[in-house]
Amino acid sequence: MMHEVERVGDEIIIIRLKGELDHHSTTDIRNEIVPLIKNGSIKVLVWNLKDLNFMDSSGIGLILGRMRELAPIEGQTIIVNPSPTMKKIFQFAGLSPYIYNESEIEIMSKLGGIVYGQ
Amino acid sequence: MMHEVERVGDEIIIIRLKGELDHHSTTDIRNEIVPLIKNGSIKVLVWNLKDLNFMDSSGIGLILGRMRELAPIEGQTIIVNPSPTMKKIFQFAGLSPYIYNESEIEIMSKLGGIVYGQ
Amino acid sequence: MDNEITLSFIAKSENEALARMVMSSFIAAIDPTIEELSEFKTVISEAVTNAIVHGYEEDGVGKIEIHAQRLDREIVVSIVDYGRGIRDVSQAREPLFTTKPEQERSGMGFTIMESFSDDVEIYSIPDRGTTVTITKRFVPIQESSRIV
Amino acid sequence: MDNEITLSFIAKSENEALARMVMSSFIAAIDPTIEELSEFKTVISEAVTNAIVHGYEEDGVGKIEIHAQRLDREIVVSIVDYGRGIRDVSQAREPLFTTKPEQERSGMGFTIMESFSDDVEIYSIPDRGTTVTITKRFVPIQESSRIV
Ligand SMILES: Nc1ncnc2c1ncn2[C@@H]1O[C@H](COP(=O)(O)OP(=O)(O)O)[C@@H](O)[C@H]1O
Ligand SMILES: Nc1ncnc2c1ncn2[C@@H]1O[C@H](COP(=O)(O)OP(=O)(O)O)[C@@H](O)[C@H]1O
Repeated sequence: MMHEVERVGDEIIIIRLKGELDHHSTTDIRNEIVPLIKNGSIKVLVWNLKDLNFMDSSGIGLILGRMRELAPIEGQTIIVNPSPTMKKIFQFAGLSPYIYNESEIEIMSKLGGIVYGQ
Repeated sequence: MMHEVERVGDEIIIIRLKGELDHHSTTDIRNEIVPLIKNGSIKVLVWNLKDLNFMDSSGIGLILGRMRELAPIEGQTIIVNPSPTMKKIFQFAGLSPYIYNESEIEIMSKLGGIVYGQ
Repeated sequence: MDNEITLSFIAKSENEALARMVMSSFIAAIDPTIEELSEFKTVISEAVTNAIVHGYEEDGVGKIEIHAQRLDREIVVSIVDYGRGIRDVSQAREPLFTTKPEQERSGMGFTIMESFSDDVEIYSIPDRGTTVTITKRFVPIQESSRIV
Repeated sequence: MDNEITLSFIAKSENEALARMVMSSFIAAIDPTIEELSEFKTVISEAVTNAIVHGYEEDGVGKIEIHAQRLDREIVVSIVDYGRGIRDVSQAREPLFTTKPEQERSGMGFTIMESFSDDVEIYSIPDRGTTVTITKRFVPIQESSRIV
Protein backbone atom coordinates (compact mmCIF):
# COMPACT_ATOMS: atom_id res chain seq x y z
CA MET A 1 0.00 0.00 0.00
CA MET A 2 1.35 3.33 -1.02
CA HIS A 3 -0.40 6.64 -0.91
CA GLU A 4 0.17 10.27 -1.67
CA VAL A 5 -1.21 13.03 0.48
CA GLU A 6 -1.26 16.48 -1.10
CA ARG A 7 -2.34 19.57 0.73
CA VAL A 8 -3.84 22.27 -1.45
CA GLY A 9 -3.87 25.53 0.43
CA ASP A 10 -4.99 25.43 4.07
CA GLU A 11 -8.34 23.79 3.57
CA ILE A 12 -8.09 20.93 1.09
CA ILE A 13 -6.34 17.57 1.32
CA ILE A 14 -6.16 15.20 -1.63
CA ILE A 15 -5.44 11.58 -0.71
CA ARG A 16 -4.36 9.45 -3.67
CA LEU A 17 -4.56 5.80 -2.64
CA LYS A 18 -2.47 3.24 -4.51
CA GLY A 19 -2.26 -0.56 -4.49
CA GLU A 20 -4.52 -2.41 -2.10
CA LEU A 21 -6.48 -0.92 0.79
CA ASP A 22 -7.36 -3.51 3.44
CA HIS A 23 -7.39 -3.73 7.24
CA HIS A 24 -3.60 -4.18 7.26
CA SER A 25 -2.88 -1.08 5.18
CA THR A 26 -5.43 1.32 6.72
CA THR A 27 -3.31 1.88 9.84
CA ASP A 28 -0.51 3.76 8.06
CA ILE A 29 -2.75 6.00 6.06
CA ARG A 30 -4.96 6.75 9.09
CA ASN A 31 -1.92 7.74 11.16
CA GLU A 32 -0.87 10.15 8.45
CA ILE A 33 -4.21 11.87 7.84
CA VAL A 34 -5.67 12.13 11.34
CA PRO A 35 -3.11 14.71 12.60
CA LEU A 36 -3.71 16.84 9.50
CA ILE A 37 -7.43 16.98 10.23
CA LYS A 38 -6.92 17.53 13.97
CA ASN A 39 -4.76 20.57 13.24
CA GLY A 40 -8.00 22.28 12.37
CA SER A 41 -8.10 24.21 9.15
CA ILE A 42 -9.11 21.36 6.79
CA LYS A 43 -12.53 21.76 5.16
CA VAL A 44 -12.38 19.20 2.32
CA LEU A 45 -10.99 15.68 1.99
CA VAL A 46 -10.72 14.37 -1.58
CA TRP A 47 -10.21 10.60 -1.87
CA ASN A 48 -8.84 9.79 -5.32
CA LEU A 49 -9.06 6.02 -5.92
CA LYS A 50 -7.75 6.03 -9.49
CA ASP A 51 -4.67 3.92 -8.69
CA LEU A 52 -6.33 1.78 -6.03
CA ASN A 53 -6.52 -1.84 -7.24
CA PHE A 54 -8.45 -3.24 -4.32
CA MET A 55 -10.56 -2.04 -1.41
CA ASP A 56 -12.65 -3.94 1.15
CA SER A 57 -14.89 -2.67 3.98
CA SER A 58 -11.81 -1.39 5.81
CA GLY A 59 -11.90 1.45 3.27
CA ILE A 60 -15.44 2.27 4.37
CA GLY A 61 -14.28 2.40 7.98
CA LEU A 62 -11.38 4.67 7.06
CA ILE A 63 -13.51 7.14 5.09
CA LEU A 64 -16.42 7.14 7.59
CA GLY A 65 -13.97 7.68 10.44
CA ARG A 66 -12.61 10.80 8.77
CA MET A 67 -16.14 12.03 7.93
CA ARG A 68 -16.92 11.89 11.64
CA GLU A 69 -13.86 13.98 12.43
CA LEU A 70 -14.85 16.49 9.77
CA ALA A 71 -18.48 16.70 10.96
CA PRO A 72 -17.99 19.23 13.82
CA ILE A 73 -16.34 21.65 11.39
CA GLU A 74 -18.83 20.83 8.61
CA GLY A 75 -16.05 19.50 6.41
CA GLN A 76 -16.80 17.90 3.08
CA THR A 77 -15.88 14.42 1.72
CA ILE A 78 -15.38 13.81 -1.99
CA ILE A 79 -14.67 10.42 -3.53
CA VAL A 80 -13.44 10.18 -7.14
CA ASN A 81 -12.53 7.31 -9.48
CA PRO A 82 -13.85 4.26 -7.59
CA SER A 83 -13.81 0.99 -9.56
CA PRO A 84 -17.19 -0.66 -10.31
CA THR A 85 -16.70 -3.02 -7.34
CA MET A 86 -15.80 -0.14 -5.01
CA LYS A 87 -18.87 1.78 -6.22
CA LYS A 88 -21.05 -1.14 -5.11
CA ILE A 89 -19.33 -1.25 -1.71
CA PHE A 90 -19.86 2.49 -1.20
CA GLN A 91 -23.49 2.03 -2.19
CA PHE A 92 -24.07 -0.72 0.41
CA ALA A 93 -22.65 1.62 3.05
CA GLY A 94 -24.73 4.62 1.95
CA LEU A 95 -21.70 6.55 0.70
CA SER A 96 -22.86 6.91 -2.94
CA PRO A 97 -23.79 10.62 -2.47
CA TYR A 98 -20.10 11.36 -1.89
CA ILE A 99 -18.95 9.93 -5.21
CA TYR A 100 -18.33 12.53 -7.87
CA ASN A 101 -17.94 11.74 -11.55
CA GLU A 102 -15.66 14.68 -12.23
CA SER A 103 -11.87 14.47 -12.51
CA GLU A 104 -9.64 15.68 -9.71
CA ILE A 105 -8.93 18.88 -11.66
CA GLU A 106 -12.61 19.63 -12.24
CA ILE A 107 -13.30 19.03 -8.55
CA MET A 108 -10.51 21.42 -7.59
CA SER A 109 -11.76 24.17 -9.83
CA LYS A 110 -15.27 23.86 -8.36
CA LEU A 111 -13.88 23.75 -4.84
CA GLY A 112 -12.21 27.08 -5.45
CA GLY A 113 -15.74 28.50 -5.45
CA ILE A 114 -16.98 26.51 -2.47
CA VAL A 115 -14.06 26.91 -0.17
CA TYR A 116 -13.01 30.43 -0.97
CA GLY A 117 -16.52 31.65 -1.75
CA GLN A 118 -15.48 32.91 -5.18
CA MET B 1 1.93 -19.56 -20.76
CA MET B 2 1.72 -18.07 -24.19
CA HIS B 3 4.18 -18.45 -26.99
CA GLU B 4 4.69 -17.40 -30.56
CA VAL B 5 6.22 -19.70 -33.13
CA GLU B 6 7.46 -18.01 -36.28
CA ARG B 7 8.83 -19.89 -39.23
CA VAL B 8 11.43 -18.04 -41.26
CA GLY B 9 11.85 -19.72 -44.62
CA ASP B 10 12.05 -23.52 -44.64
CA GLU B 11 14.90 -23.93 -42.23
CA ILE B 12 14.52 -21.60 -39.25
CA ILE B 13 11.98 -21.55 -36.43
CA ILE B 14 11.89 -18.77 -33.87
CA ILE B 15 10.10 -19.64 -30.62
CA ARG B 16 9.23 -16.63 -28.51
CA LEU B 17 8.27 -17.84 -25.04
CA LYS B 18 6.09 -15.66 -22.82
CA GLY B 19 4.94 -15.80 -19.21
CA GLU B 20 6.06 -18.77 -17.14
CA LEU B 21 7.63 -21.97 -18.44
CA ASP B 22 7.21 -24.87 -16.03
CA HIS B 23 6.33 -28.56 -16.21
CA HIS B 24 2.63 -27.68 -16.66
CA SER B 25 3.19 -25.35 -19.58
CA THR B 26 5.84 -27.34 -21.49
CA THR B 27 3.27 -29.82 -22.85
CA ASP B 28 1.50 -27.31 -25.13
CA ILE B 29 4.63 -25.83 -26.56
CA ARG B 30 6.20 -29.25 -27.11
CA ASN B 31 3.12 -30.45 -28.99
CA GLU B 32 3.34 -27.47 -31.27
CA ILE B 33 7.05 -27.62 -32.10
CA VAL B 34 7.70 -31.34 -32.39
CA PRO B 35 5.64 -31.81 -35.59
CA LEU B 36 7.43 -28.86 -37.20
CA ILE B 37 10.82 -30.50 -36.56
CA LYS B 38 9.62 -33.94 -37.58
CA ASN B 39 8.50 -32.55 -40.93
CA GLY B 40 12.16 -32.42 -41.76
CA SER B 41 13.49 -29.25 -43.27
CA ILE B 42 14.27 -27.36 -40.03
CA LYS B 43 17.98 -26.60 -39.46
CA VAL B 44 17.85 -23.94 -36.73
CA LEU B 45 15.73 -23.43 -33.60
CA VAL B 46 15.97 -19.98 -32.02
CA TRP B 47 14.60 -19.74 -28.46
CA ASN B 48 13.90 -16.11 -27.63
CA LEU B 49 13.32 -15.77 -23.87
CA LYS B 50 12.90 -12.00 -23.78
CA ASP B 51 9.29 -12.10 -22.54
CA LEU B 52 9.71 -15.18 -20.36
CA ASN B 53 9.27 -14.25 -16.69
CA PHE B 54 10.06 -17.62 -15.20
CA MET B 55 11.69 -20.90 -16.20
CA ASP B 56 12.61 -23.97 -14.16
CA SER B 57 14.38 -27.20 -15.17
CA SER B 58 11.38 -28.16 -17.31
CA GLY B 59 12.73 -25.59 -19.77
CA ILE B 60 16.04 -27.49 -19.86
CA GLY B 61 14.15 -30.70 -20.65
CA LEU B 62 12.21 -28.98 -23.41
CA ILE B 63 15.26 -27.48 -25.09
CA LEU B 64 17.44 -30.60 -24.69
CA GLY B 65 14.62 -32.74 -26.09
CA ARG B 66 14.49 -30.63 -29.25
CA MET B 67 18.31 -30.63 -29.52
CA ARG B 68 18.16 -34.42 -29.60
CA GLU B 69 15.62 -34.34 -32.40
CA LEU B 70 17.78 -31.89 -34.33
CA ALA B 71 20.98 -33.92 -33.82
CA PRO B 72 20.51 -36.44 -36.69
CA ILE B 73 20.10 -33.56 -39.14
CA GLU B 74 22.88 -31.54 -37.49
CA GLY B 75 20.43 -28.78 -36.60
CA GLN B 76 21.49 -25.82 -34.52
CA THR B 77 20.09 -24.44 -31.24
CA ILE B 78 20.30 -20.77 -30.37
CA ILE B 79 19.14 -19.24 -27.07
CA VAL B 80 18.74 -15.47 -26.75
CA ASN B 81 17.71 -13.12 -23.93
CA PRO B 82 17.76 -15.42 -20.88
CA SER B 83 17.35 -13.66 -17.50
CA PRO B 84 20.29 -13.85 -15.06
CA THR B 85 18.58 -16.73 -13.20
CA MET B 86 17.92 -18.62 -16.45
CA LYS B 87 21.55 -18.10 -17.46
CA LYS B 88 22.63 -19.86 -14.28
CA ILE B 89 20.20 -22.73 -14.90
CA PHE B 90 21.53 -23.17 -18.46
CA GLN B 91 25.05 -23.13 -17.07
CA PHE B 92 24.32 -25.91 -14.55
CA ALA B 93 22.98 -28.02 -17.44
CA GLY B 94 25.92 -27.32 -19.75
CA LEU B 95 23.85 -25.26 -22.17
CA SER B 96 25.83 -22.02 -21.86
CA PRO B 97 27.51 -22.51 -25.28
CA TYR B 98 24.10 -22.13 -26.92
CA ILE B 99 23.42 -18.71 -25.43
CA TYR B 100 24.10 -15.85 -27.82
CA ASN B 101 24.35 -12.24 -26.73
CA GLU B 102 23.11 -10.88 -30.04
CA SER B 103 19.57 -9.68 -30.68
CA GLU B 104 17.12 -11.79 -32.67
CA ILE B 105 17.70 -9.57 -35.72
CA GLU B 106 21.49 -9.88 -35.54
CA ILE B 107 21.15 -13.65 -35.19
CA MET B 108 18.90 -13.78 -38.24
CA SER B 109 21.27 -11.79 -40.38
CA LYS B 110 24.15 -14.10 -39.44
CA LEU B 111 22.00 -17.17 -40.03
CA GLY B 112 21.37 -16.01 -43.56
CA GLY B 113 25.05 -16.80 -44.12
CA ILE B 114 25.07 -20.08 -42.22
CA VAL B 115 21.88 -21.60 -43.53
CA TYR B 116 22.01 -20.40 -47.07
CA GLY B 117 25.77 -20.49 -47.30
CA GLN B 118 25.93 -16.87 -48.40
CA MET C 1 -13.44 -32.28 -7.75
CA ASP C 2 -11.61 -30.15 -10.31
CA ASN C 3 -9.15 -28.80 -7.78
CA GLU C 4 -8.82 -28.16 -4.09
CA ILE C 5 -6.44 -26.44 -1.73
CA THR C 6 -6.07 -25.66 1.93
CA LEU C 7 -4.11 -22.70 3.22
CA SER C 8 -3.41 -22.21 6.87
CA PHE C 9 -1.73 -19.20 8.42
CA ILE C 10 -1.48 -17.23 11.66
CA ALA C 11 -3.58 -14.27 12.74
CA LYS C 12 -1.36 -11.48 11.38
CA SER C 13 -2.83 -8.75 9.25
CA GLU C 14 -0.12 -9.10 6.56
CA ASN C 15 -1.73 -12.46 5.73
CA GLU C 16 -4.91 -10.77 4.47
CA ALA C 17 -3.13 -9.91 1.20
CA LEU C 18 -1.61 -13.40 1.04
CA ALA C 19 -5.03 -15.04 1.36
CA ARG C 20 -6.47 -12.86 -1.43
CA MET C 21 -3.51 -13.65 -3.66
CA VAL C 22 -3.80 -17.40 -3.09
CA MET C 23 -7.52 -17.42 -3.80
CA SER C 24 -7.05 -15.30 -6.94
CA SER C 25 -4.50 -17.80 -8.23
CA PHE C 26 -6.79 -20.67 -7.28
CA ILE C 27 -9.63 -19.38 -9.47
CA ALA C 28 -7.33 -18.40 -12.38
CA ALA C 29 -8.35 -21.60 -14.23
CA ILE C 30 -11.94 -20.30 -14.28
CA ASP C 31 -10.79 -17.19 -16.15
CA PRO C 32 -13.16 -14.85 -14.25
CA THR C 33 -14.11 -11.38 -15.47
CA ILE C 34 -12.25 -8.48 -13.85
CA GLU C 35 -15.41 -7.65 -11.92
CA GLU C 36 -15.98 -11.24 -10.74
CA LEU C 37 -12.37 -11.51 -9.60
CA SER C 38 -12.45 -8.24 -7.70
CA GLU C 39 -15.74 -9.11 -5.96
CA PHE C 40 -14.39 -12.55 -5.06
CA LYS C 41 -11.21 -11.05 -3.60
CA THR C 42 -13.34 -8.69 -1.53
CA VAL C 43 -15.40 -11.58 -0.13
CA ILE C 44 -12.22 -13.46 0.87
CA SER C 45 -10.71 -10.33 2.39
CA GLU C 46 -13.80 -9.70 4.55
CA ALA C 47 -13.94 -13.24 5.92
CA VAL C 48 -10.20 -13.48 6.57
CA THR C 49 -10.04 -10.05 8.20
CA ASN C 50 -12.92 -11.05 10.50
CA ALA C 51 -11.07 -14.18 11.60
CA ILE C 52 -7.92 -12.15 12.31
CA VAL C 53 -9.58 -9.14 13.94
CA HIS C 54 -12.63 -10.60 15.70
CA GLY C 55 -11.67 -14.28 16.05
CA TYR C 56 -8.19 -13.67 17.46
CA GLU C 57 -7.77 -9.90 18.00
CA GLU C 58 -4.65 -10.10 15.80
CA ASP C 59 -2.72 -12.13 18.34
CA GLY C 60 -0.27 -13.48 15.73
CA VAL C 61 -0.72 -16.97 17.17
CA GLY C 62 -4.23 -18.22 16.34
CA LYS C 63 -4.52 -20.43 13.24
CA ILE C 64 -6.82 -19.67 10.35
CA GLU C 65 -7.59 -22.19 7.63
CA ILE C 66 -9.02 -21.66 4.20
CA HIS C 67 -10.38 -24.72 2.41
CA ALA C 68 -11.30 -24.13 -1.22
CA GLN C 69 -12.82 -26.48 -3.74
CA ARG C 70 -13.52 -25.86 -7.40
CA LEU C 71 -16.03 -27.92 -9.36
CA ASP C 72 -16.28 -26.62 -12.90
CA ARG C 73 -17.25 -22.93 -12.45
CA GLU C 74 -18.39 -23.14 -8.82
CA ILE C 75 -16.14 -22.32 -5.89
CA VAL C 76 -16.88 -23.28 -2.30
CA VAL C 77 -14.54 -21.71 0.28
CA SER C 78 -14.58 -22.18 4.03
CA ILE C 79 -12.71 -19.78 6.29
CA VAL C 80 -12.15 -21.38 9.68
CA ASP C 81 -10.89 -19.96 12.95
CA TYR C 82 -10.73 -21.39 16.47
CA GLY C 83 -11.21 -18.07 18.17
CA ARG C 84 -13.86 -16.29 20.24
CA GLY C 85 -16.85 -17.16 18.07
CA ILE C 86 -20.09 -15.26 17.44
CA ARG C 87 -22.83 -15.26 20.09
CA ASP C 88 -25.66 -13.95 17.90
CA VAL C 89 -25.17 -14.81 14.25
CA SER C 90 -28.26 -13.09 12.86
CA GLN C 91 -27.30 -9.86 14.61
CA ALA C 92 -23.77 -10.20 13.21
CA ARG C 93 -25.21 -10.39 9.69
CA GLU C 94 -27.05 -7.06 10.02
CA PRO C 95 -25.60 -4.23 7.94
CA LEU C 96 -23.60 -1.76 10.04
CA PHE C 97 -23.51 -4.05 13.11
CA THR C 98 -20.02 -4.25 14.55
CA THR C 99 -18.53 -5.06 17.94
CA LYS C 100 -15.38 -3.08 17.12
CA PRO C 101 -16.47 0.46 16.19
CA GLU C 102 -13.42 1.81 18.07
CA GLN C 103 -11.22 0.08 15.47
CA GLU C 104 -13.29 1.67 12.70
CA ARG C 105 -14.78 -1.63 11.56
CA SER C 106 -17.80 -0.62 9.52
CA GLY C 107 -20.08 -3.60 10.16
CA MET C 108 -20.37 -4.14 6.40
CA GLY C 109 -18.33 -7.36 6.17
CA PHE C 110 -21.15 -9.90 6.06
CA THR C 111 -23.29 -7.62 3.88
CA ILE C 112 -20.49 -7.49 1.30
CA MET C 113 -19.91 -11.27 1.51
CA GLU C 114 -23.63 -11.88 0.89
CA SER C 115 -23.91 -9.36 -1.94
CA PHE C 116 -20.83 -10.59 -3.79
CA SER C 117 -21.46 -14.34 -3.55
CA ASP C 118 -24.27 -16.84 -4.05
CA ASP C 119 -24.41 -18.20 -0.52
CA VAL C 120 -22.85 -17.44 2.88
CA GLU C 121 -23.22 -19.89 5.76
CA ILE C 122 -21.98 -19.08 9.24
CA TYR C 123 -21.39 -21.77 11.81
CA SER C 124 -20.05 -20.52 15.11
CA ILE C 125 -19.68 -21.71 18.69
CA PRO C 126 -18.76 -19.07 21.31
CA ASP C 127 -15.16 -19.48 22.51
CA ARG C 128 -14.66 -22.38 20.10
CA GLY C 129 -14.51 -20.68 16.74
CA THR C 130 -16.24 -19.75 13.52
CA THR C 131 -16.55 -21.29 10.07
CA VAL C 132 -17.85 -19.14 7.24
CA THR C 133 -18.62 -21.06 4.04
CA ILE C 134 -19.04 -19.09 0.85
CA THR C 135 -20.31 -20.39 -2.49
CA LYS C 136 -19.73 -18.46 -5.66
CA ARG C 137 -20.76 -19.47 -9.16
CA PHE C 138 -18.91 -17.86 -12.02
CA VAL C 139 -20.70 -16.96 -15.24
CA PRO C 140 -19.84 -19.21 -18.21
CA ILE C 141 -17.19 -17.64 -20.39
CA GLN C 142 -19.34 -17.09 -23.49
CA GLU C 143 -22.07 -15.27 -21.52
CA SER C 144 -19.89 -12.85 -19.68
CA SER C 145 -18.57 -9.66 -21.19
CA ARG C 146 -14.85 -9.42 -20.86
CA ILE C 147 -12.43 -6.53 -21.12
CA VAL C 148 -9.69 -7.69 -23.48
CA MET D 1 8.36 -17.01 14.37
CA ASP D 2 7.75 -13.95 12.21
CA ASN D 3 5.18 -15.71 10.07
CA GLU D 4 4.19 -19.19 8.99
CA ILE D 5 1.83 -20.79 6.52
CA THR D 6 0.83 -24.21 5.29
CA LEU D 7 -0.57 -24.80 1.82
CA SER D 8 -1.94 -28.15 0.80
CA PHE D 9 -3.13 -29.08 -2.67
CA ILE D 10 -3.62 -32.07 -4.98
CA ALA D 11 -1.13 -33.48 -7.50
CA LYS D 12 -2.23 -31.48 -10.53
CA SER D 13 0.32 -29.63 -12.62
CA GLU D 14 -1.70 -26.38 -12.61
CA ASN D 15 -0.83 -26.14 -8.89
CA GLU D 16 2.86 -25.61 -9.67
CA ALA D 17 2.14 -21.98 -10.56
CA LEU D 18 -0.12 -21.64 -7.52
CA ALA D 19 2.63 -22.86 -5.19
CA ARG D 20 5.16 -20.41 -6.67
CA MET D 21 2.70 -17.55 -6.34
CA VAL D 22 1.91 -18.38 -2.71
CA MET D 23 5.56 -18.61 -1.76
CA SER D 24 6.37 -15.34 -3.57
CA SER D 25 3.64 -13.61 -1.58
CA PHE D 26 4.87 -15.22 1.61
CA ILE D 27 8.36 -13.73 1.25
CA ALA D 28 7.10 -10.31 0.09
CA ALA D 29 7.67 -8.93 3.61
CA ILE D 30 11.39 -9.69 3.18
CA ASP D 31 11.51 -7.45 0.10
CA PRO D 32 13.89 -9.75 -1.81
CA THR D 33 15.92 -8.62 -4.82
CA ILE D 34 14.52 -9.60 -8.23
CA GLU D 35 17.26 -12.21 -8.51
CA GLU D 36 16.64 -13.67 -5.05
CA LEU D 37 12.92 -13.90 -5.73
CA SER D 38 13.37 -15.59 -9.08
CA GLU D 39 15.86 -18.11 -7.67
CA PHE D 40 13.53 -18.84 -4.75
CA LYS D 41 10.56 -19.39 -7.09
CA THR D 42 12.69 -21.80 -9.11
CA VAL D 43 13.59 -23.80 -6.00
CA ILE D 44 9.91 -24.09 -5.00
CA SER D 45 8.92 -25.01 -8.55
CA GLU D 46 11.48 -27.85 -8.69
CA ALA D 47 10.44 -29.38 -5.37
CA VAL D 48 6.70 -29.10 -6.05
CA THR D 49 7.02 -30.47 -9.60
CA ASN D 50 8.96 -33.45 -8.23
CA ALA D 51 6.19 -34.22 -5.73
CA ILE D 52 3.56 -34.03 -8.48
CA VAL D 53 5.51 -35.87 -11.20
CA HIS D 54 7.62 -38.38 -9.27
CA GLY D 55 5.71 -38.68 -5.99
CA TYR D 56 2.27 -39.14 -7.51
CA GLU D 57 2.69 -39.39 -11.30
CA GLU D 58 0.21 -36.50 -11.60
CA ASP D 59 -2.72 -38.57 -10.34
CA GLY D 60 -4.75 -35.50 -9.32
CA VAL D 61 -5.52 -37.17 -6.00
CA GLY D 62 -2.34 -37.31 -3.90
CA LYS D 63 -1.90 -34.50 -1.36
CA ILE D 64 1.11 -32.22 -1.26
CA GLU D 65 1.84 -29.91 1.65
CA ILE D 66 4.10 -26.91 1.83
CA HIS D 67 5.03 -25.67 5.30
CA ALA D 68 6.86 -22.37 5.33
CA GLN D 69 8.30 -20.40 8.21
CA ARG D 70 9.93 -17.02 8.18
CA LEU D 71 12.24 -15.84 10.94
CA ASP D 72 13.59 -12.41 10.15
CA ARG D 73 15.31 -12.91 6.75
CA GLU D 74 15.52 -16.69 6.81
CA ILE D 75 12.92 -18.94 5.19
CA VAL D 76 12.57 -22.66 5.91
CA VAL D 77 10.18 -24.49 3.57
CA SER D 78 9.24 -28.16 3.64
CA ILE D 79 7.56 -29.77 0.63
CA VAL D 80 5.87 -32.98 1.70
CA ASP D 81 4.28 -35.76 -0.33
CA TYR D 82 2.95 -39.20 0.67
CA GLY D 83 3.86 -40.81 -2.64
CA ARG D 84 6.32 -43.35 -3.98
CA GLY D 85 9.43 -42.06 -2.22
CA ILE D 86 13.10 -42.15 -3.25
CA ARG D 87 15.07 -45.39 -2.91
CA ASP D 88 18.56 -43.91 -3.31
CA VAL D 89 18.72 -40.29 -2.18
CA SER D 90 22.37 -39.64 -2.98
CA GLN D 91 21.87 -40.93 -6.53
CA ALA D 92 18.77 -38.71 -6.85
CA ARG D 93 20.90 -35.68 -5.95
CA GLU D 94 23.37 -36.31 -8.79
CA PRO D 95 23.18 -33.78 -11.63
CA LEU D 96 21.42 -35.19 -14.72
CA PHE D 97 20.10 -38.26 -12.87
CA THR D 98 16.42 -38.80 -13.61
CA THR D 99 14.04 -41.75 -13.54
CA LYS D 100 11.75 -40.08 -16.08
CA PRO D 101 13.86 -39.28 -19.15
CA GLU D 102 10.90 -40.25 -21.36
CA GLN D 103 8.98 -37.30 -19.90
CA GLU D 104 11.95 -35.04 -20.66
CA ARG D 105 12.79 -34.46 -17.02
CA SER D 106 16.36 -33.18 -17.09
CA GLY D 107 17.64 -34.52 -13.77
CA MET D 108 18.63 -30.98 -12.76
CA GLY D 109 15.97 -30.41 -10.10
CA PHE D 110 18.02 -31.13 -6.98
CA THR D 111 21.09 -29.43 -8.47
CA ILE D 112 19.07 -26.24 -8.94
CA MET D 113 17.54 -26.49 -5.44
CA GLU D 114 21.03 -26.83 -3.94
CA SER D 115 22.56 -24.04 -6.01
CA PHE D 116 19.78 -21.55 -5.32
CA SER D 117 19.38 -22.12 -1.57
CA ASP D 118 21.53 -22.46 1.54
CA ASP D 119 20.51 -25.99 2.51
CA VAL D 120 18.47 -28.85 1.05
CA GLU D 121 17.55 -31.85 3.20
CA ILE D 122 15.79 -34.88 1.75
CA TYR D 123 13.97 -37.33 3.96
CA SER D 124 12.27 -40.16 2.09
CA ILE D 125 10.81 -43.59 2.76
CA PRO D 126 10.01 -45.76 -0.28
CA ASP D 127 6.24 -46.06 -0.82
CA ARG D 128 5.60 -43.72 2.11
CA GLY D 129 6.66 -40.35 0.80
CA THR D 130 9.24 -37.63 0.62
CA THR D 131 9.94 -34.44 2.56
CA VAL D 132 12.34 -31.91 1.09
CA THR D 133 13.33 -29.12 3.47
CA ILE D 134 14.92 -26.03 2.00
CA THR D 135 16.56 -23.18 3.90
CA LYS D 136 17.22 -19.86 2.24
CA ARG D 137 18.73 -16.79 3.84
CA PHE D 138 18.05 -13.47 2.16
CA VAL D 139 20.68 -10.75 2.05
CA PRO D 140 19.99 -7.77 4.36
CA ILE D 141 18.35 -4.93 2.45
CA GLN D 142 21.22 -2.42 2.75
CA GLU D 143 23.81 -4.89 1.41
CA SER D 144 21.93 -6.02 -1.65
CA SER D 145 21.81 -4.05 -4.85
CA ARG D 146 18.30 -3.49 -5.98
CA ILE D 147 16.79 -2.46 -9.29
CA VAL D 148 14.45 0.44 -8.53
N1 LIG E 1 -14.60 -14.83 12.70
C1 LIG E 1 -15.28 -14.15 13.64
N2 LIG E 1 -15.07 -14.39 14.95
C2 LIG E 1 -15.74 -13.71 15.91
N3 LIG E 1 -16.65 -12.75 15.64
C3 LIG E 1 -16.91 -12.45 14.34
C4 LIG E 1 -16.24 -13.13 13.28
N4 LIG E 1 -16.70 -12.61 12.11
C5 LIG E 1 -17.62 -11.69 12.44
N5 LIG E 1 -17.76 -11.58 13.78
C6 LIG E 1 -18.69 -10.68 14.51
O1 LIG E 1 -19.68 -10.22 13.60
C7 LIG E 1 -19.68 -8.78 13.55
C8 LIG E 1 -20.09 -8.31 12.17
O2 LIG E 1 -19.12 -8.67 11.21
P1 LIG E 1 -18.97 -7.85 9.86
O3 LIG E 1 -20.31 -7.70 9.22
O4 LIG E 1 -17.92 -8.49 9.02
O5 LIG E 1 -18.53 -6.38 10.31
P2 LIG E 1 -17.13 -5.86 10.93
O6 LIG E 1 -16.05 -6.85 10.66
O7 LIG E 1 -16.89 -4.58 10.22
O8 LIG E 1 -17.36 -5.67 12.40
C9 LIG E 1 -18.30 -8.40 13.99
O9 LIG E 1 -18.26 -7.08 14.49
C10 LIG E 1 -17.99 -9.45 15.05
O10 LIG E 1 -18.58 -9.13 16.28
N1 LIG F 1 9.11 -36.19 -4.40
C1 LIG F 1 9.71 -37.24 -5.03
N2 LIG F 1 9.16 -38.48 -4.98
C2 LIG F 1 9.73 -39.53 -5.59
N3 LIG F 1 10.89 -39.44 -6.28
C3 LIG F 1 11.50 -38.24 -6.37
C4 LIG F 1 10.95 -37.10 -5.76
N4 LIG F 1 11.78 -36.05 -6.00
C5 LIG F 1 12.79 -36.53 -6.74
N5 LIG F 1 12.65 -37.85 -6.97
C6 LIG F 1 13.59 -38.74 -7.70
O1 LIG F 1 14.83 -38.08 -7.82
C7 LIG F 1 15.22 -37.97 -9.18
C8 LIG F 1 16.03 -36.71 -9.41
O2 LIG F 1 15.24 -35.56 -9.17
P1 LIG F 1 15.61 -34.18 -9.86
O3 LIG F 1 17.07 -33.88 -9.63
O4 LIG F 1 14.65 -33.16 -9.39
O5 LIG F 1 15.42 -34.43 -11.42
P2 LIG F 1 14.12 -34.65 -12.32
O6 LIG F 1 12.92 -34.18 -11.57
O7 LIG F 1 14.38 -33.84 -13.54
O8 LIG F 1 14.05 -36.12 -12.60
C9 LIG F 1 13.91 -38.02 -9.94
O9 LIG F 1 14.07 -38.44 -11.26
C10 LIG F 1 13.11 -39.03 -9.11
O10 LIG F 1 13.48 -40.36 -9.41
